[in-house]
Parts: sequence; structure tokens; C-alpha cells
Amino acid sequence: MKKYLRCLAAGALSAGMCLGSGLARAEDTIKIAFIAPFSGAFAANGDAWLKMLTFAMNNVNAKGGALGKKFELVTFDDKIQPAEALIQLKAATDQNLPIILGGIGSNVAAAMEEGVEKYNRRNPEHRALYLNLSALSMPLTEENCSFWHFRFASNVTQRVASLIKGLPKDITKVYLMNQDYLYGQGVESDTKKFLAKFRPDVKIVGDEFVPMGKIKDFSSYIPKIKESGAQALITSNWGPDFNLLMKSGNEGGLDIKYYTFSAHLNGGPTSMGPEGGNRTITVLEGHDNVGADNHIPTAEDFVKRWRDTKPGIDFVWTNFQTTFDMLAAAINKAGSTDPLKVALALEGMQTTDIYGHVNTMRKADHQIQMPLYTALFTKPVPNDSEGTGWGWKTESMVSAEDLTFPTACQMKRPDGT
Amino acid sequence: MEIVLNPLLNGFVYGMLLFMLASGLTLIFSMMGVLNFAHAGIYMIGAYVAFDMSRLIGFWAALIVAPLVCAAIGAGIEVWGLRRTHHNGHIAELLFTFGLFFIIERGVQMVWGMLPVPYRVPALLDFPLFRLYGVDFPAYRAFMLLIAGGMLLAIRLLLTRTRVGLIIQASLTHPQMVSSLGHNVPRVFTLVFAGGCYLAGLAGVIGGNYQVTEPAMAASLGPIVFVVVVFGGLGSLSGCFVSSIVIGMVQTFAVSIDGSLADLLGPIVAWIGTDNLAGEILSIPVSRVGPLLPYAMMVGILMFRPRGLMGTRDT
Amino acid sequence: MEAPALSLKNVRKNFGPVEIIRGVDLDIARGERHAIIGPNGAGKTTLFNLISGRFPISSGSIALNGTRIDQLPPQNISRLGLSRSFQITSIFHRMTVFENIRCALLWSSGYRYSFWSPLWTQKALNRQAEQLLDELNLASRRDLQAGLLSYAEQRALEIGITIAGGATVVLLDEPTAGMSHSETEYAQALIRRVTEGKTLLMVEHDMGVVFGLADRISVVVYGQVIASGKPEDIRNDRAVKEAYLGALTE
Amino acid sequence: MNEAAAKPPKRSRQLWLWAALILIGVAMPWVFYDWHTARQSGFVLTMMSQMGMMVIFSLSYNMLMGQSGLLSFGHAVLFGLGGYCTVHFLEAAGHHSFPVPLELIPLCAGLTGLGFGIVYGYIAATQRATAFAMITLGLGELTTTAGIMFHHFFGGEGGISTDRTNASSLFGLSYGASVQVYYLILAWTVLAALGMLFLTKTPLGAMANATRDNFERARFMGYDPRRVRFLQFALSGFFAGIGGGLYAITYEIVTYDAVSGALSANVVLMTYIGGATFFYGPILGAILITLLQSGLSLLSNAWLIYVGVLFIGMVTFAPSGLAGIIGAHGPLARAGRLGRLLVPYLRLSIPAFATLIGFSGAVELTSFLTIGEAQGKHLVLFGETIQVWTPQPWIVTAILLIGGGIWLRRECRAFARIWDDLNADLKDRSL
Repeated sequence: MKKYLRCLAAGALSAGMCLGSGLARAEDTIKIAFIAPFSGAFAANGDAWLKMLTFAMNNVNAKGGALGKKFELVTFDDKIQPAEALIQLKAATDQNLPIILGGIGSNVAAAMEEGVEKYNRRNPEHRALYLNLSALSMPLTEENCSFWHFRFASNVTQRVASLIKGLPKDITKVYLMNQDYLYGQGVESDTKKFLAKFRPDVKIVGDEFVPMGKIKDFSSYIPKIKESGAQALITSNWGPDFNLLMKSGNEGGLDIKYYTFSAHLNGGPTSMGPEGGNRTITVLEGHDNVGADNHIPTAEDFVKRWRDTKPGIDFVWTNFQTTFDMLAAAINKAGSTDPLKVALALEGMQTTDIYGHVNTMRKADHQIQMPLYTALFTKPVPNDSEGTGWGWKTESMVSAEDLTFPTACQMKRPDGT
Repeated sequence: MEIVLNPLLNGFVYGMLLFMLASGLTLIFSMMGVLNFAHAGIYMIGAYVAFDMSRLIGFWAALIVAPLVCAAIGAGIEVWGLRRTHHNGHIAELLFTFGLFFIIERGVQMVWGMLPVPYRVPALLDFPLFRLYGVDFPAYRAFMLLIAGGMLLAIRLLLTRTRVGLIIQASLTHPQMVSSLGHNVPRVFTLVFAGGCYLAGLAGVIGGNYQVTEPAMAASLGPIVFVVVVFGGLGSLSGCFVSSIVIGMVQTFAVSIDGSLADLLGPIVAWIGTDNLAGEILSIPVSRVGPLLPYAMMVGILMFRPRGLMGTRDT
Repeated sequence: MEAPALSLKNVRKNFGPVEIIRGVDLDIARGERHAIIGPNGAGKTTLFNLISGRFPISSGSIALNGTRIDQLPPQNISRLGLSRSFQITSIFHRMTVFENIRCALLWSSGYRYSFWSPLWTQKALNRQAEQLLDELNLASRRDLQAGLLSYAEQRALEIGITIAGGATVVLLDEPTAGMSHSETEYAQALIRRVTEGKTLLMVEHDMGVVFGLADRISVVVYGQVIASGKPEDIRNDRAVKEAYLGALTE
Repeated sequence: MNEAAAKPPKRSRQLWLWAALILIGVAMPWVFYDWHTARQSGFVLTMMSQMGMMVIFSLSYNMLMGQSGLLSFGHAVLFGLGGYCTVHFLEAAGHHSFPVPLELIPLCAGLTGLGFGIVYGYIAATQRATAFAMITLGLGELTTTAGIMFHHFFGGEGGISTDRTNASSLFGLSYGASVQVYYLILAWTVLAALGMLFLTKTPLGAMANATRDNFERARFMGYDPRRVRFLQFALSGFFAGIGGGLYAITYEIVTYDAVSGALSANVVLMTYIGGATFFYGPILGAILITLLQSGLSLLSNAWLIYVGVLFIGMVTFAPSGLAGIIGAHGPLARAGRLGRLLVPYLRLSIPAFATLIGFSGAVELTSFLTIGEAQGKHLVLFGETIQVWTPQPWIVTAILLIGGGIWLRRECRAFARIWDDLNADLKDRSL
């Protein structure tokens, strides 16, 4: 009876239910804001990101956190809308959470970078620092680069370069298909650039833009692709635009390889299933079989502990761990969580990732320099993805040095730095 | 020939899927005057229920049961929801279904999660039926055509050969007349609404694995179905059929055209340059704007012919 | 010679294959009170719809004070000084009685689509509306929503809206339909009062009202005018009797 | 409009109410002022700014929905295009080629909104009712896609951004601090609201109501309903443009989200929930929905469900919205009988509260079963984790929901009786 009463009391407040770790918080933590979509069309990404971030954070906390304190994540829902993200930015700074993680959706990231830059200019006593986990578009670290923005993921150019470098020698005819917006257009122009540079033998037999999320049946593209004689399709399509494309391709008997950038993200393996097997190659920071393939004990242990939490998804954003490692190191180095000091400490910082590679946060544009993998969706693999029986197997690895490109960033630095 | 035949076939398949959704909507719209915003939501529920059921009792049983579930949901919506808002006018009814769509979309996310579910074509139908100019035509698409065609036939028979069908048909063109003839119009309304939802559910069952079953599937298909219904015209099933096929074809054909306005107006574009908005608009190839054509077609037809292609009344 | 207020020449209208109005010729002199009678389904209301521009005519011509109006949309006909009422009450249900009347006054007072003149400062307009409310005996209902009025009051408002704009030719479609005896008498007096000096064309079933008000009467049967003349002539017309008796025995 | 006919004594009381509301708006930033750190609450300021622009936006929407009976599903197009143009104005101001002070830039945004209103209105106003709704839906869809596709004007999905401090100021303000922007928005909100209130009292406003009620009759009075719709659409574009301009000034970035269907849908919700039949209804709706959007979404993942249910509830049971509910109490309040409702309301509130808790419990439990699980979160209350897989919380929720629901139904009937009696009594006395 008592239990029921307690439940009743609990129910009585369920209208005002709190997110996450609840009210009984230890006060002595370093709180980090995480602004991401938790409702709306991209809520699944917010959830998946949070899960991986929390795991990465717990790893750092287990090693003692920073300044003797543990980290703690506070989430804010931006609903994948820039305006809403800026409101939540204000909410975070109000709560004195100067370090802000984010990076789902290039539109939101662009708004956040600008917003933080202006906020810092106008509120020099209460600055904020924006750590971008996964928004890849180039302007963020090129023409719009900001001192207060750090990108902890490889950008579009680096991804395309590693894909082209990893392209097998026997592929000489490729077909390009990209979504008709900034990201897809960036991928397309970089693909052409790097093909000309690294693989002049490869011929582009088709170059297509599709409107984002509008095409329900890709079968009309299949004859075009087939006719072109392409051996591989390089596409930045993600979500339904990729899944429907591959579905139509398979149904139409199109026997080619799909070189992608997002097929590994949460939900990707599930929607591909066996249909994507042995034909989908993706560019990624890491996957759950890198450790087992190359016998890296730290990575194997990492994946084992990750899988023990029954996450349902692969830990593909291995850079999330790097983010927290660097952040903890920077806070320790700075001796405080003051955004300016932390930012200065982050510049040029080097840490070793779970695979043993050295990652560098470049000072010039605040873009992380790290190796990238390309992997094939295949079986059998030691650790399958999302319970499909299929999983990722490394095809190639391109080192950080090979992915270091000059930047056009002209950063406006704070006075005296 | 090969340029034409493949898109023709695929456009037809897509058009038939649209028709399955649109026919139910057009029945509801013509009779009750309600443009049911939740219709695509029901389609999504159909797909998800079919996914769950196909794992429990197999695809074929799901093909029977899932649409019935949707019909039951539809009847519930009509009896407990729409009927109560009826006296507040069509706008209120439309807004009711609009709000319902919000809830369905979020509810589906809550129950089935936010990621796509692996709802796949049954193994029995997972083979290429024939090859056409080197491109396979999957058996499942033929099956879809079969179901859609069968459904078309069934609706026709139902409407022309049964008493209920005759009443419905009369209600399509003269809704006030039928009620004044003393027929139990509320019951007919419920029946039509449930029937429309049944069709949407059926479309969900066979469309869910033809496309991807995910929470955004309704929001992305919904507007297109409206376009089909409005374009085809109120109170006309044949108009609905024609416009489904037309829009299915337009969407699939447009992507195979690479030309742009700039090709036609070469010198003018050279003069404007491509580095401004006007030049940008002109130099976009047709294949990229293809999916927008239906909306432009809808706006156009509503401006000049509000009753749509073959409609009997103004929208 | 002065052109007739309203002149119909061989007006025809068909809906699909069915011809509803089959060549109507009708001249109505200025200042005349003219009633149209005839059995149900004879096409009286359709005739009104054709004159007021609600439906386009199939052939023939209609002229208002000598000006062709048969190709014009209703608003343009209204601006030329022809106004009509409806058989099924057609008022603005969610607006107050006062606002209903004021709206009807707007165009003729020259406000057009003005969005810069605040209505509360338009003294002359408001006074005119109040006056009309008094005339209609609706002053006590001034701020009530029109949809909440009683039936007879709504009919009075309907007439008020129709004549408010100062039209010279007024078409009334069964103004007393569904009224009790006393209400009908009141309405008849009201119509007589407010249409003073105007040309009136009305469709009416109540023969008391018709013979009480009309200077001339036309009888429409099966889309044709079978007789037209002074009340006493019509009373004695054989064709009319036949038509009516025929209609009754059907 | 009902209140157009408001009796003089009530009008002065209303005036006080509005003055008080504006005063609250002025005072609000200082209520949440943090004296320890000497900072404004940025969250509250931004939320209040958002409310301001949403008030303008939904009022402008109501020029179509409530006043003209036109249901638009693409109103955000006018709002967002005003915003895009404002960004371009501010950029031009940065290059000293646009010498307009920031205080007046919303006016320029309004004029561009008017321009787009004229273009879109010319197309959309050809039809009414459902056809109008579908045209606006199509136009909205076309514009949103254009916003993603074309870079020169819209900047693609990254949008275009600017710096509001580019522009000069009439009062020598920098507009760096959000509080200055907030007061600018407040001033424009009041101005725009007064402007739209004024419009309802003009011949066009009256004829908009008339065409809403009975467009055919309006034609026989000399008015072309299409022209009325067109003018009303264009003018509402003017005010939506002002809202969009303020949006651009506040966030300094405009992306395709500002023209998207989501925002168009949002304004429908705001206006309807607030009450489309009253002028002030959309103000209530905009404030409430913004609160829910920014506040409730911090508390619950499933906040959209609550908004959806609230909306459906309104459509079904209170079609004149919050303003309608408040308005219905007007006669009783004037007669001084409001006290009689206190006890019935208290009786109603208990089962209503129980049902509410049962409902939100069911929603939250389901949501934690799937989504919460996906986030690796736990439902925590009073420092205790609720096990969503155990039956107890579900049983409690079910009892609250079903029991509360049945009880609520009974109380509702009782309440309706009392309400009817009171009103009938009132009517008897007045006659």
C-alpha cells in the first residue's frame, strides 16, 4: 500500500517531470550544456548522441574528471530550429553553463556559432564556448570561423578526401548523386576536386542532384545509372533519400558499390539490413570492429564496455571520447572552466584517441585533425550493428597528416591572445 | 523507348500507391467536406501495425488485419471526434484532423521509436519479375499493382452494385440531398470514414516496405496526397485516379530530364549571369525541381479551375 | 423617352440540358411596384438570380436603366443601383445588427475598400445606420449578434440590408415567407415605407401582400411570363387561372 | 467582432487591462534580473522577445483566420520573407548603403512583407475556404524548398546571418544587449497590435468580417470578396513582415525554418488555441504556446503531444479558444455572479487534476518506455527512480486516468447545469 501511495505521489508530479538524472544532483560537478534536438524530426539523433556522449563522459569521470570534479551533462531541446537553439543558448548561459556541446544540423550549428560569437562580444564577462561535435559543413571553420567554435569532427572536405583516397584501384567510373542543399553541393564539388587531384583515372559518368526528402521512388534514376556503366555511386544522401535510393537500386538489379558518408549513423544499418550488405561503404571516425580487427586492447575494452550498456547502436562517433578527453585536459591545463582560458588551452591540444592515434586541435581554424576510416557493411563481423547480423569492416584508413589541408580561416581573436 | 518505358512503369506504380491513399481521402473529402489531415497518419499507422504483425503472424495475415485495425481507428475518430466538431463547421473539422495528425505522429514515435523499422518485402515476393532494358522489375511492385487494381475494382463494384454504394455515390455529388431523403447520414459518414482509413491502412501495409517505415513517412507523403485529391477534383473517383497517375508520372519523368530553362533561354541567362537569384533559378535543371511540380500544378489549377481536373463541385 | 428601370429581352437560362427560363420579356417602369407570382418551380427565384448577376444568362439581354448588365458580376450590378434580398435569410450572422446595416451602407457612402478611415468617427454613416435601425424597429436589438435574432427580425434585417445602400431598383425574394399573419402585416407596411419612390420587383406567395402592394403583376409559369398587367386584370385572366388550377390539381 | 460593440463602461476597463499588460511586459525583465551577477536573464528575455514577435505574427494571421474566415497553411512565408529581407537590409547597413536606423527597420520589413503579400495574395485570394487553404499550402511548400535550394538570397540550409549592431540608432543605442532589443520588440508589438486593432474598425475590416460570414451577400452589396481577401492578405503580410523583421533582429540569422510549414502550423495552433473570434485571442495563444514550447519542452520530451491534445480539446469543446472561455464569463462577471461559480469550479478541478495527472503519467511512462530508454535516461521523481517496467506506476496511472475521466464527466455535466441555470437566470433578469 505504501508503495502505491508513493507511486501516487510520484504520479502527482509526473506532469512536471524532469529530464535525465533528476533533482538529486551533486552540486560539485562541472556542468556541460548539450543543445540538441530531442523532439521533432531529428530527435532520434539527439537521443543517440546523448547516449554516446554520456558514455564518453563517464569514461572521463572514471579517470577523475577535471580539476577533481566530475562532468555532468545538462540537455536542452533545440527542436532542430535555429531560433529555438538560440533561446536554449540563452537558457544555458543563464544557468552559468559556459561550455556548450552541440552539432546536429548544419543550420543550427551555423546559428549557434554566430550566436556565441555575438554573445561573447556583447557579454565579455560571461562568455560561452561552443564545441561542435558533428556539424560538418565547411563554412563553420572556413569563412565563418570563430575563435569560440571548435569542431571535434572531421569536416566535409576531409571526409571526401578519405573516401577518394580509399577508392579501390579497379573502380574507374563513378556516378555522383547528392542532395540539393549546401552539404550535398559541398560534397559534390569536393568529390570532383579530389578525384581530379588523387584519381585522375576515374571518370565521372553521372552527376545528379536530388531535392532533399522529396523523392519517394528512386527507380527512375536506376536506368540512368545503369546506362552510364558506373561501378560505384558516391552519394552524400542520408536518411530516406539514401535508403530509398539503395532499395530502388537493389530492386532494379543495379549491382554497384555505394560510397556514402552517413550510412553508419544510428538507424542506418537497420534500414539497410541485408540489402546493403557487401555493397555499402561509409566514411567514419571509427566503428565497433576497429579494435578487434587491429587488436587494439583499449579499443576492444571500450567497445565491450559500450556494448555492455545495451545501447542498440554502434559507437561510431569515436571523436566524442576525444572531445571529452581534450576538454578535461584543457580544463586541467587552464585550471578553471573560464571559456577564454579553456579555449586557449584547447588550441593546438593533442590527445591520443582510443585507437592510439594522435589527434590535434588545429589552432588556425579550430578544426580537429584526426584519421578517418572507410568501412564496408558486411558479415560475419565480431560486433554486428543494431542486431542486424551485419556490421562494419575496415577497408582503408587515412592518417591525420594526409587529411590536413590548408584553411582559409581568418580568425578574429580576442584582444591580447 | 527505354528512356520512356522504365519511368512510365515506375511512375505508374507510384501513382497507384498515391491512388490508394487518395481514393480514401477523396471519398471522405467529397462526402463530409473534410480534408482529412490525419489521413497520411493513418497510412503510417497501417505500415507500423503491419510491421509488428508481419513479425508475429506473417505478412499475409497482416495484409488482412492491419487495414481493419486502421478502419477501426478511423471509425473511432469519426464517432468520438469528428462528429462532435461537426456543428462547428468544416474549418473546425479540418483543424481537428490537423491536431490529430500531430498526436499520431508523436504517438508513433513514442510507441515505435524514432528510427526506421526494418519492415521488409516478404521473401515470397522478393525476386525480379522481368527485365526491361537491363533494369529489373521487382515482383513486389507487380503485387502492389495487383492489390491497387483489385482495390479499384472493388470500390467500383461497391459503389455501383450495392445500396450503400449508391447512397455514398449520391452523397458525393449531392450531400444535402441524401440526408434529406432520410438516410442515416451519420452512419454513412462513419462507414465512409472507416472505409477511407481502411484504404489508407492497406496502402500503408504495401507501401511501408516499398518505401521506408519511419516516423517522418506521413509528413513527407501527406501534402502530395492533398495535391492529388485537389488536383483530381472533388467528388470524382476517376479524377482522383487520373491525377494520381499524372502526378506519379510527373514526379518520375521530371527527374529524367536534364535540361533547364537556361538551355531554352541561353543568351538571356548569359546576360543575367548565374551569380544572382534570377540566374540561379533559370539554370536549375528540371530534374531538380521535378518534385515541386505537383505543388505548382495544384496552385495553378486552383487559381483557374477550383473544381480540379474532373471535379463536380468547387473545392 | 425614359428607359424602363429594368428591361428583360428574351432571357433564357439552361442548366445542362434543362431549360429553366424560356424566353422572358419583361419591362418594369421606374417607380413601379411589380410582383412576380407563379407556382413553385416556375423559375421566379432563378429569374432574380439572373437579374442580380448570381448566375450568368444563357441568351437574351437584361438592362438596368438602359445599361446592359447581363455580363456583369453581382457587385458591379449592385453598384449600378440594383439590390436584392434572399428567400433564405442571408445576413452576417456573427456581426451585430448595427454592423450588418452599416456594412450595407458602406459602398454607397463611398468608403469602398478604405482601411484608413476609422468607422467610429464617421458620424454621418453611423447616424444613417441608427436611423435605418429605427425605421426597421430594430433599435433595441442594435448590439445583438444577428444570428440570435428571431426569424421575423432577421427578415426585417434582410430587407434593411437590401434597401440600405440606396438602390433605385429593389428585388425582394419572398420577403414574408414563413411569417405569421401579424408579422406579415407588419412586413408589408415596412416594405411599403422603405421602398417609397423606388422601383420594386418582388416574388411573393402571399396574395394579400401581392395585391396590397403591387401596381402590376406578372405571372411566371414554366420559365415563361404568361400574363402581365394590373392586379385586377390578372385576377380575371383565364390563362392564370388555368395555370394555377392546373398546378393545384397536379 | 463582438467587442466592437462593447459597451462604453467595459471599454475603459479593458483599456486598463491592456495598460497593465504592457506594464507587465515592461517590468518582466527586471523581475528575473539576477542581482547577484547583475545580469538579465537571457532566457527570459529571449523568450519574451519570441512572444512579442509571435504575438504580432499570430495577430496578423488572425486577420485572415478569425476576421476573414481564411485558413492559411503558408502564413510563415510572409513572416520568413520579411525576415530574409531584414537580414539583407542589415547587411546593407553594414556597408553603409542602407541608412535606416534599426528602430525603423521593422517597418521596412513590413513593407517587404506587404510586397510579398501582394504577390502571394494575388494568387491565393482567387479562392476561398479549402481551395484557399490548399493554395497557401502549395505556395508555402514551394517557398520552403526554394529557401533550401537557392543560395543567393536564402543562403541554403545554413540561412543568412547578420549583425544588428550594423545599423544606426535614433536614440544612440547599440542594441548589443538583448534587453534593448526586447524593448524595441515590445514597442513594435504594441504599435502593430494597435495598427491591427485599428484595421478591424475600418470599412475594410468590417467587410472582411462580412465576407467571412456571408461572402455572397457581400457581393450584392457592391463589394468584390476577392478584392477584400486580397487586401486583407496583403495587409496581414505587412504585419507578418514586421514580425519577421523583429525575428531577424533578435536572432540575427534567418534560415528556411522561418518560412517552413512547421511555423505555419504553429501559428494556426497559437491563433486557434488563443481564440480566433476575439481580437485579443491570438495574443493569449502566442504567449501560451511560446511558454509551452520553450518551457514545457525543458521538462518533457513529449510536449508536442500535450500541445496536440490541448489543440484538439479546444477544437472540440471550446471552438472560440481561451478568449472565448474568458469571454463567456463576461456577463456573469458584470452581474457580479462570478462567485457562484467558485465552488463548482473547485469541484471540477479535482477530477480534472486527477485526469490530467493520469494522462500525463500515461504519456510520460510510454515515452520513457521507448524514447527515454533510447536516451539511457531514468524517470526520476523525489530522488527515486520509477521503474517503468514494473506494473505499479501503470496501475496508478490507469486508475487516475480512467477513474478521473469518469468522475470528470459527471462533474462536467453538473457544472454545465449550474452554468446554464446561472445564465438563464441572468437572461430572465435582464429582460
